[in-house]
Order: sequence, then C-alpha cells, then structure tokens
Amino acid sequence: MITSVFGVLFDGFAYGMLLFLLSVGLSVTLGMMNFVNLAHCTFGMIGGYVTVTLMNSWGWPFLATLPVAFIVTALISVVFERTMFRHLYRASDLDQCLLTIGLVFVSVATAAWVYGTIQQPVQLPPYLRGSLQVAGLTLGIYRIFLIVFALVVTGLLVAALEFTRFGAQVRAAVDNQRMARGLGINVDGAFAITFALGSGLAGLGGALAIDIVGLDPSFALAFLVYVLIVVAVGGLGSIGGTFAAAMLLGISDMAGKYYFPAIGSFLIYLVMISLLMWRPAGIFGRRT
Amino acid sequence: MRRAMIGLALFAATLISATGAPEQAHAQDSVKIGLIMSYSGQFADPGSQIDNGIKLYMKEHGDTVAGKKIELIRKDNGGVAPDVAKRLAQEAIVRDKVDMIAGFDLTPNALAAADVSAQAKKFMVNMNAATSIITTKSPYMVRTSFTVPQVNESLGTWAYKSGARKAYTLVSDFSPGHDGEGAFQRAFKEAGGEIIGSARYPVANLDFTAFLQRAKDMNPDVIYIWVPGGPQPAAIGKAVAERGIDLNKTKVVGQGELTFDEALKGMGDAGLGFITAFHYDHNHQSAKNKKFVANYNADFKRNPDMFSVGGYDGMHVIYEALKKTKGDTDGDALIAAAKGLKWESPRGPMSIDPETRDVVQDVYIRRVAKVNGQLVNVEFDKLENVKDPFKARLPKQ
Amino acid sequence: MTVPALSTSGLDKNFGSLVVAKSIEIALPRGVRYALIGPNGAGKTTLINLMTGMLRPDAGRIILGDEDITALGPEERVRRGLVRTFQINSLFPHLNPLEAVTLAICERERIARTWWRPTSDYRAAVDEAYSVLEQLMLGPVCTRETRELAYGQQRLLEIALALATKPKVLLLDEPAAGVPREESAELFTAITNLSQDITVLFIEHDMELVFRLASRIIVMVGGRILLEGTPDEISADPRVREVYLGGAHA
Amino acid sequence: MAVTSPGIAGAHQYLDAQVRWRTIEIVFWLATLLPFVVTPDYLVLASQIAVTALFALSLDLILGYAGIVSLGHAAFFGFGAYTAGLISKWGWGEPLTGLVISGFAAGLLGYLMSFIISRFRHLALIMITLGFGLLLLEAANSASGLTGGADGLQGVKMWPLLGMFKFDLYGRTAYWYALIVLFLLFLVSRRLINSPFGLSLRGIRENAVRMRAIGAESRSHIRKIYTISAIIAGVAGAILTQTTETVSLGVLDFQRSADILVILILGGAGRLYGGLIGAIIYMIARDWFSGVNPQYWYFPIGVLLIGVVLFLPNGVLGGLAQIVNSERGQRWAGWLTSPLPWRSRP
Repeated sequence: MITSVFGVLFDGFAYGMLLFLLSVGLSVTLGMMNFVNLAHCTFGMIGGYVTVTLMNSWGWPFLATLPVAFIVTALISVVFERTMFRHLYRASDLDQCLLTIGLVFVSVATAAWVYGTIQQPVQLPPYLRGSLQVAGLTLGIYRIFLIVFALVVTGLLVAALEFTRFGAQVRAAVDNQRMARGLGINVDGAFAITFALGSGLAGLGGALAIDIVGLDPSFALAFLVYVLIVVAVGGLGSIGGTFAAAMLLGISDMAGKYYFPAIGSFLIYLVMISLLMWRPAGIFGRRT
Repeated sequence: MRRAMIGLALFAATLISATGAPEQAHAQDSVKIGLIMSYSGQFADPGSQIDNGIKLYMKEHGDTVAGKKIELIRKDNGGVAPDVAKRLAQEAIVRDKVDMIAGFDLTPNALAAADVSAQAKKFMVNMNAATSIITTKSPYMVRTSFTVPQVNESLGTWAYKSGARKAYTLVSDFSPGHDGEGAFQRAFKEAGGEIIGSARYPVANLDFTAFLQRAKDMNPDVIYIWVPGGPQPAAIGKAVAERGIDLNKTKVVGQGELTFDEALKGMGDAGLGFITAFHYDHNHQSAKNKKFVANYNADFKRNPDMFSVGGYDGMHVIYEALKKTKGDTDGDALIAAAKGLKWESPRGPMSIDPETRDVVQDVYIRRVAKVNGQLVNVEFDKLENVKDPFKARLPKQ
Repeated sequence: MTVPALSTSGLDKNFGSLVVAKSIEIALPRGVRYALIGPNGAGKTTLINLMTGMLRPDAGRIILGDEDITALGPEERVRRGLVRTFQINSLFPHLNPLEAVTLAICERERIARTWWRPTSDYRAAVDEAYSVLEQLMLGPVCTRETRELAYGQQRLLEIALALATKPKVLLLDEPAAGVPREESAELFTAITNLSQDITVLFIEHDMELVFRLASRIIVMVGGRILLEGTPDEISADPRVREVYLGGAHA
Repeated sequence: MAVTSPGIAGAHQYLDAQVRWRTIEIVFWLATLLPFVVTPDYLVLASQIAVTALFALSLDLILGYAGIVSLGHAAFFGFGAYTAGLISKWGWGEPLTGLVISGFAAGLLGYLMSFIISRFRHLALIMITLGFGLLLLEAANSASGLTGGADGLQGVKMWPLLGMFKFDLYGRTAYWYALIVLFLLFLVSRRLINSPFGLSLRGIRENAVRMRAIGAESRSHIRKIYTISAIIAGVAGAILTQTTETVSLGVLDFQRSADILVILILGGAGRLYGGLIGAIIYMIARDWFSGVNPQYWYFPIGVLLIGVVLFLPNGVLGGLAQIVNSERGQRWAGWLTSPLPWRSRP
C-alpha cells in the first residue's frame, strides 16, 4: 500500500507537469495584460499537430519535433497577437472572450478540415515506452521523461524571469502595468514576447500530451476547462502558483481516481471550489 | 393607447389564422433520407465514418432504387443533444419532407428521434446507437449496428469458458458503460465466475494509470474494460503496458472499441494480446469484406470500422426495403419489408429480427496480433447468430 | 460636554512590520470642520479606511455617537451615518449623476429592494437627488454619463454620493486632489456650504485651503497623531514646520 | 452642444422616458410573430430560439446588469429541465404547473447557491460557478437511476397545453408556448431593470466598492437577482423539456453554459434585448451554416464572432447603439428608438 502511495504521487506529478506546461502561458499573459485568451489551448493543439505532421508525414523522430512544435506555435501566436489580440487589450473582457472563442471555433474547424476528425496516433520511440521497476514501484518511462523535461523547462523559465533584464521587465509589467509603462518599459513589446513564449510552451505541452491524452480537433476546447482551473487556483501571473496548482490538481485527480473511484470525477472540481473559497485570488495570487 | 392594443391583437389574430398546416408537397420520383448525426464536435469522427459507409454503398449500388433517386439531407446533431436531434428529425420531416430518417450515432439522440418516427409514422434506420431499448421506442425502426448486451454477454460467457474465474471490471461512468458492465458481469456470473472488484472512471478521464494500478493490485484473471472510443483506448493500452500487467496471467478484454485501429496505432505493441468481442473488424476474412475494405480505402484513405459498416448495412436495408415496396415510402410498408431481411454483410451473415426489428449477427472473439508487421484484431472464436439477449428476456407480448 | 460625533481610542494597525496606525485617539465634536494633514505615507487614508470599516484594526475601538461600531461592516457604518469619499474617483462610469444619486437615496430609504415599480415612480427620491445635485452645481449635467463629465464635476459627484446617504460624519479623502485651481473654487464653496449638522473630517494637502476651511487640524506623522489644534496653533508649532510645512510641500 | 439645465422636470422626464416603450420594441415583438406566416416550416427552430433567448435573458440579468459572470449557468437550465422531465415521468404531464414547479425548483437551487456566489467576484466567481455546474453534471450522470444517465430521461410525455393544444410535429404549439412565456418573463425583467432594484444592480456592476461606501445592501441584491435569474433559466430549461419531451445530460453541459455566454455577448450584454438578438443570430446562423456544411460550420460561426468583436464592439446591439446614437444615426433612425408618447398611467 505504501508503494502505491508513491506510485500515485508520481503519476499525479507527471500529469500535473503536463497541466503546468499547458497553463503557465495563460496565467502569465492574463496576469500581465488582463487579456482573457480562451484560445490558449488552440496553441496546444497546434503544437500537437506540428509534432504529428513531422513524425507521420516526414518521419522525424519524436524528440526532434518538440523544439519545432515550440517554435512554430510561438510564431503563429505572435501573428495572432499582432493582428488581432493587440486591438482588444483595452476592450471589455467579454469582447475578449468572444473573439478568442471565435478563434477556437475557427481553429477546430480548420483542424478537422486539414487533419480529419480522426484521433492522431503517435508512436513513441522504444526508449520512451514501457516502464521501470524502481524500489518496487512501476514508473512509466514516458512519465519520468515528462517530469524531467518539464522541470528543466520550468527551471529555465524561472531563471529567465529572475535573472535577465527581460524577465525583470515582465515581472514589473505583471506587478503594475501602469507603473511599468511609467518607467519606460515597453510593455506591449514585452507582452508580445511573453505571449509567444507562453503559447510556445502550450504547444510543447500539446505535443507532449498526445501520448497521454490523444489529439483530435476537439483538443482546443476539451482542455480549456482544466487549464482555466489551474490558472484560477494558481493565481494570475504567478509561475510558482501555477506550478503548485498544477501539481495539486494532478495529484488529487490521480489520487481520487485510485482511492475513491466512485467520486473520481467530482474530486477535481471539489478541490478547485474549496481552494478558491479559501483563497479567491489563487494559492499565490495577490489580486482578486 | 387602446387603439394600439386592439390593432396589435387583430394583427396577431390574422397571423394565427393564416397559419395552416403546410400541405405535403412531394416529388414522386425521389426518396429523401434525413441523415441525423454528429458531424461536428467530440463525436464528429464516428459521424464521418458512418457517412463514408453510406457514400460507399451508394457508389457501389447506384443512387437509384425502384426507379427513384435517393437524396440525402445531412443534419449535424453536434454531440449529445436529444433536443436538437428531435428538432432536426421534425424539421427533416416537416421542412425537408423526407421519407425516412437515418444515422443516429448516440443513444439519447436516437431515442428522441424515435418519438418523431413513431409520431410521423416514418421509417427510421438506426445505424449506430447501441443501447438495447432504442428499437422499442418506434415500431418503424430497425438497427444495423449491434447492441451492448449482444456483444458483452457473449464476451462474459466466453471469458469463463476460456478459464477465467475472477474478473475485475472497469467501465466508463455513463449509461453505455454501465450497460456493458452489467452485461459482462451478468454473463460471467451466470457461467459461474466471480466479480472481485469493479470501478467506473469519469467520462472525460484521460489518464488511466491509477485505475489500472488498482485493478492490478487485486490480481484478477481477467480485466474487463469498456471504453466508448475516442482517445481513451490508446491511453488505456499505454497504461496497461506501463503498469506492467502481464497479459499471459491476466487477460485484458473488452468491447471492440478497445482495439480500434487508431487505438492500436497509438498503443503500439502494448496492445498485443488484448482480447475483444465485436461484430466487425476490417480484418474479418471474407471475400465480401476484402472488396469492401479495398473500395473504402480507395475512396477515403483509411480503413472502415464499425461505424462505416453500420452506415453501409443501413443503406442496404433501405435499398432492399424500397425494392420490396417498389418505391413506396410509407412507414408501415417499409418496416414490413425490412423485417426478416437476411444478407451477407462485410461483417458476415446478418439479418433483421422480424420480432424486434433489431440486428442478428455473429459476434467474434479476437486477439490483437502482429500480421505483416501490422497490429490487427485476429478472430479466433465466434458465437453465431446472436440476438439481443436483453429483448429475449423481455416478457413476450 | 456632549458626546463627540465620532471618536476612536487606541486604534492600531500594522501591515507586517510596517506600522500604519499607532494608538490613534481622536474625538470629533458635532458639526466641526476638521482637517487631517501630514506628509505622504503618514497613514491618513489608512485612518479613514479604519474608521469606515474598509480595514479591520488590530486593536482599539471606533465609536460613532454613543455606539461602538468597531465590529460593524462598512455598509452598516454608512447606514449609521459615517460616510466617506475617495481620493481616486470611485464612481459609476456608465450611470449619470441623477441615477447615481437616486441610487444612493434609494439604498438609504430601502426602496432599492423594490423591483416591481419603476424608479421614476419614486418622485420624492428623485426630487431629493436633484436637489443634492443642484446643491453641488451638478444640476445641468445630471443626465450625462459620469465618465463624460469634467474631472472637477466628478469630484463634486463624489461628495454628492456621500451626501445622498445623509451622513452625520463625512470623511473626505483629498476632495480637491487633481482638480485644477480654476475648478477648485466650486468645490470649496460646496464644502463650505455643507450643513452645519454634519461633522466633516477632510484630508488635504493644499495648506491655503486647509487653513481657510478647517476650524481644527490634526497632524499625522508615521501612523501617529503628532498634535491637534486650531489653525493658529498648528501654524505656530515648530514641529509641524519641521516635518510638514518645511517639507516637500513648501 | 450648449449645456442647458434639464431642471427638476427634465430629471423626471428623463427617468420616465427610460420606462417607456420604443417603436423598435413594438416592431421587434410583432416580428416574432412572423414565423407563423412567413416560415411555418421553421417553427420548431423558432421555438428553440425562444427557449435560448429566455435562457440568455436570465444570464443577462446577472451578467449584463449585476456584472456576475457565470460559466455554469446551465446548472439552472438543466435543473429546470430535469425537474420538468421528472414531474412528467412521475405522472403529471400538465405543462403549466410543471413549468411553475420547475422554475421554483431551479430558483431554490439558485437561492442556495447565491449565498456562496455573493461572496466572490472576478475569476474566482467564474470558476466557482463553472465548478458547481460541472459538479451538478457529474451528479446527474451518477444518479442514473433518477436521471437515466447518459441515455437521457425516458418516459417524458406532456399533456396538451391548456388541455387543448397538443405539442405537434410542426412546432406550432411549442412556439406559441415558448414565445408567450418569453414575452411574459421579458416584461418582468424589463420592469425589474427599470426599478430602484435594477438601478442598484447596475451600481454593483459598475463599482462594487463604491456600493459598500454608500451603504448598499449589495449582497442581498445579488442573492435576489441570482435567484430570479435561476428561476428564469429553470423555466427555459423546462420549456425545452416540455416541447421536446426529452432531457439528457446535454442540458447541464459546460458547452451549454459557454454557448449561452457567447450568445449573450454576441447580442450585447446589459441591454435586455442582447440575449434575444444574440439567440436569433447565433441559432439561425448555425442552422444555416450547418445546413450548408454539416462538418465545418464552426468555421463561419467563428468568423462571425470575430467579425462582431472587431467591427461591433460590445456586441451587435452595442455596436448598433453606437451607430444610432451618432448624429447621423439619430436623423435616420431616431424615431425608432425614441420613447413612444403614451405611457400607462401610474
């Protein structure tokens, strides 16, 4: 029984990592510009399709597709940001919702048209498949990979935000946009780059998620709810908060399914509601 | 003020009196079929496969039957939405003047449309929805897919016969899953087996590690899994491999969706050894099916599946019934003609039960194996001419 | 000696290690015009937040008339007559002044619970709203959306909203903040003309205005009350000169 | 533009005018009767548009007026829908009483929820409504003995409306029924938003902090409007059940909550007619686009939404209002939107 506790923790952790990669971009951009981007998961979907295309049509190895998924998604997101989102930073959040939902609809239809409605298969390389026996625990190799990979990405992200000039600008903008502008920081420019980074990470998350949750055109909508939950619980603009929330929800989801399968489907919502009632601004959130 | 109100009332009254029931305008030389299923959303893929099956049948057999041209009117149900299904069925009949309705990927939608079929006395072909009771809702309905008890009770019986004594069941937590669970458990227990544990996973669940770890911890001879298709089968396959479940000691069995083509592609060798019961697979060995699969691939660049064959055979029933009635589209005439139809389908011999209007067919037991480097479902056992066992148990009227 | 309109005793508030209010003892007699002055960060707005219940004190009591209101929420304090305005406009951008003030009156009279009769049926409330607006020279613009008003007019609306609640004690947080000189005259006429039944405490940086309007002045520094006195006493006190008058505002 | 004081009389006149009917409103409601003559084959669709419009109206009351964004409003719609279904299944198929009971059932749920809702704002509020909506969906799924689970509730049979009008295949009764209920509840809502209570709601939407500073009973207002909104949503759900004689988990779906939000924003929140216009545009566009192409109709719908945001900010009605309120707009369309000269005596 003890072993299963660690097993559940491990699996939940891996799942949480996936949620983190998919959510962190939205949390930062929402915190920075108050821009409600419901199309965030569209970027995850784009990343997924990039990987699928490269692997199945071009024969690329899985790992090599990941950076491409990141870059392509980031570039596409910048195009969206510069042509559409930019005009709406000062619009009401309801208008922002409507625009980005419209974008989700368009992307879902486009994906269905280009790739069909079929589930996209992805065959991982042999060295990422199967499982390892570690101290009596069965650990999926892909999950180990996922955790290590996501931790490295998180580390890089935090380092970039903490120790670079650009990071300082972003943090200032998240803290107080008005003041940041006053200090001569190019908030719009910083935002565009942050937006691209966040979307790129979502694309990466989408590519990594295929093996665990699959990929079809409804991805852009199916994951939206989970991402919103992570962002809200974590607190806007807080990377640490998003990380903690993703872990917490990933682990409680997994533990709920293992120990209380009867209420497995309720648990993630109950956890979210109680966390938000306890801390309406999110675990690490400062603003409400 | 008062004059305005009177004017308004008069205007309203005129409008009402002007609306009679629109008369039934009808072209004599065509048969219109309202196709109602999900072309968009989460269930879009089954919808497009059914549609492909229909298209292929019409390509092979021409679009004219008994001197009448077949016209399809497609309507998107967009997912689980019986209110929409009912409206679309009503509109198909009222607005588009269709002669029959067909399609129906999901149970609630089929049930709602069945009301309309019964009320309007229109022939209805259920090409997919698999819950047993659906066909009882309209006396004008036939089904060309399968029923959940038909397949899963067969599997339960077979599992015991093959030596398993202790079973664990894991099903999706919604009605079809519950039905599958009930059917398997019932047959397995009736045969003499024991259910040592069961779990239901959330409908939208995408990570199965926790559930399978739990199942493995209980050491069953057989793990029965019911999944509704989509991304879940592949996720289950991967989780089974990851949890290190030894398929030689513990059989993993389920309804056919568990080992669909895309699922097998996704899970890779992890799926080797899974055993499923189903009525159709593109790997079924028969001349008829070989031709069907070849033509299907030529047109749609993918293999047909149970949805495709449901649509294909559905069109067969429509064509044959129309031939028998010589083009008469009256609901009573068509259903009478459809009852007892017997034919060789790509899936093997099948027929329409004259009593229940439900499908009668062989249920195959298949194991995932590698043939020419491809993972396929290889049939190694079958139960012949299985009727829907649920209706067999209903008190006879 | 009558009971003061508003008094506090031993009011403390800390944000972490930062002391923003320490042992605040104030007693405002009825009808007096008090000014609260002090350098930036002295804790003036915090004190208003504490008195109106927007912040909870760590220790101490707040007494309105003869009632201890320390435990009450902001809404209940307003209903008992302790009302404030905001340093940064806090208005209803898409309502016009007429609607905004009528709203405040309806809330005061508990008419706001009615959802069946149109607002226009409550003619007395509307009449009163209009007269409040007129008193503050907002009559001519009473049907223009708030966000379209000139800044000075918005500051007047701040006070109008507070007056509509029929306050006993009115706390004005920098009523003239950001108002151009040429518009501030109207504002101060309005404050001067406030009913003598209302006790007024106002924060202000413009010393000329403070000395013109206030009958007594409280000086705050670093969360503490430095001293209290008449304008003459304050202007004569060397400590005030040192911390305040000689500072940034000279 | 010279500023002339409206004076006290002007103030009264202004508020009076808010309540009065406008030509365009009369035209709108008369136009809702057109489907009976112009498109009698579309009455089933029209009835479901009316249901959607009613649902959107219920959301508008909390979102457009009190500023409470909800991503879980389908909870009340679905609760009403299932209540109506169960009443009928248990043997009472009379529509009007069923409607009233369902509305109250949903209202009761809304009242209980409102105690939590009124304590939160912003993202937390949105996510809590979303969470409760999904919890209710899961609960309905689990309680398949009661609700029929994913197969939907079976055995819903309605008696004829008023004992005379059967719910027919053409949707005539359904549309009449839905339209009349929509109109009546619209009248109630219209009355409500022009009342002092409605004014306070707008105050909450505009500035919740200031509402506290003028001593407003904001929380009790929010509880009240949330309950009223839940009743209306429940009634909408009940009509859908009664006119289609079917209920399934789809009525509680996240998708339904999201769709109704999209519809309301599309039409223009906070304008009472926004939800109605949104429902009409969205449902007709969807019917039309999916008729043209059942597979990819999401594409043109998405483009429509994007276009509305970029060219008609604050929804279709918001954008139109901007045009009409411009000087030229006033010249051409002013007569449509100015208050009618008559008004009912107080």
